[in-house]
Amino acid sequence: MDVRVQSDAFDAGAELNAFSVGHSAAGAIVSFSGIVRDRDGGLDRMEIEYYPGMTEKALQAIANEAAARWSLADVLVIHRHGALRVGDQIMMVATAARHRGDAFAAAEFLMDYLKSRAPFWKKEVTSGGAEWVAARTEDEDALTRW
Amino acid sequence: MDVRVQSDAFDAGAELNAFSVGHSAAGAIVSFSGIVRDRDGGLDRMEIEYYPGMTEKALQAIANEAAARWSLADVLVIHRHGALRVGDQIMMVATAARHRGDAFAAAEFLMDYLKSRAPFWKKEVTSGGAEWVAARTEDEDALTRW
Amino acid sequence: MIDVMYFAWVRERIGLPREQVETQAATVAELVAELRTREERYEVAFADLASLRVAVDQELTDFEAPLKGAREVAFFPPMTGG
Amino acid sequence: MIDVMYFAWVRERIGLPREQVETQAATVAELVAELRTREERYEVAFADLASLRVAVDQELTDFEAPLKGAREVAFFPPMTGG
Repeated sequence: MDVRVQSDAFDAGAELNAFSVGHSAAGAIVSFSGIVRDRDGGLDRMEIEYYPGMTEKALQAIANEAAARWSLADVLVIHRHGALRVGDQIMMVATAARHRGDAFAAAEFLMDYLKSRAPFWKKEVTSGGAEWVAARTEDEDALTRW
Repeated sequence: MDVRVQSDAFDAGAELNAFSVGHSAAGAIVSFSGIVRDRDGGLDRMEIEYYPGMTEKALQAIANEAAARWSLADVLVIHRHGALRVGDQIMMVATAARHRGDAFAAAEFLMDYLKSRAPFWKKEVTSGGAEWVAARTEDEDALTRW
Repeated sequence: MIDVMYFAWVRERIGLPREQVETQAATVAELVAELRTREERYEVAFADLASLRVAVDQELTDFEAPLKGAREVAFFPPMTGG
Repeated sequence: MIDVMYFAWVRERIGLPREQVETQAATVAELVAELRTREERYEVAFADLASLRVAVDQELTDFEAPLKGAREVAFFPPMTGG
């Protein structure tokens, strides 16, 4: 189980390959990666604030909970903080399991909890100014299914 | 939309990165990759048979159906045939969407249909002999949710 | 004249991947009935239709499908891709 | 003495990321009430508690949480990770 909070860029493909190696007993690998989305061409950068100490603990707790709920061979969580540009990787999660259903469910669970329970705050900076991204009701509602 | 049936090995990480590039309008990328699973250490190789012509058409139809059902920016399907060893990549799917729910649902849909509706047949060769993998009732049942 | 194809263990039991068959069968089921009378290996391969799937002209269908105009019929076990 | 931390727009409204606060508050809600009486920027930041989240010693909790023994309290808007 590998949980990382970092300002450095990472290579999602290289991470996926490194994660997959050694999981020949698992067979099913699911990954999610989030990329900074262009806001109709107006986004200059995204700034991600976090809570050093609490953020790492929260991600680890979410990963532990996923491992307790599903039969997983491994879990990977990487989330960046700091300033990001359009097209940059923000974060990724990956799950390895014997059965694809477990790998998919655990990855969705990780994403749902990470969205609304991990201490990260996004600010979008455009030529018109800066604005904190508001939490979406759908993201909070998504937690009720677990 | 990219659908490939090939005997050559592929690099899942490199495919994921190539797929992700240019999807800054999408933001959410989900991938599934399947790896040849060891059968308690006894698997010598897996042989995958397919139906040239029909297999490509079936995969394309499944990808089209996913694109019709969910709001997707792109779909990737790669499936190998021929002889594979433990740890080899068998196949992968990837989906790009604006919202992660669409990307996850479409990837699961692709996998469910690919498992039971794409003309591939797996044979496991061990020191004790060769055996065709039986279709699993759970895989057929999984289709009813869509 | 129709191309008949066999995959996976159907191919192994019958002993060849494809053959051309001269038939007047109106449906897949009628074609299967004809093939079963040929030799024991066909009888064995088609013993349990519930464990077989069929495609006509590369489209998955069922044993009641008509063969009028069909060029290619394929028999195989349930798929196990992914 | 307790470390009080602010994140995102709470930090921006109050104008600092953390401060040490001398308090006898028994709960988070009591601490908030004390802070609101300090200056207008606190009043503004804490105007709508429904739009705020709170962590005590790096665990997400609610405004009724007791502060006995707590070393660190953090206020922030709903998280927007992922």
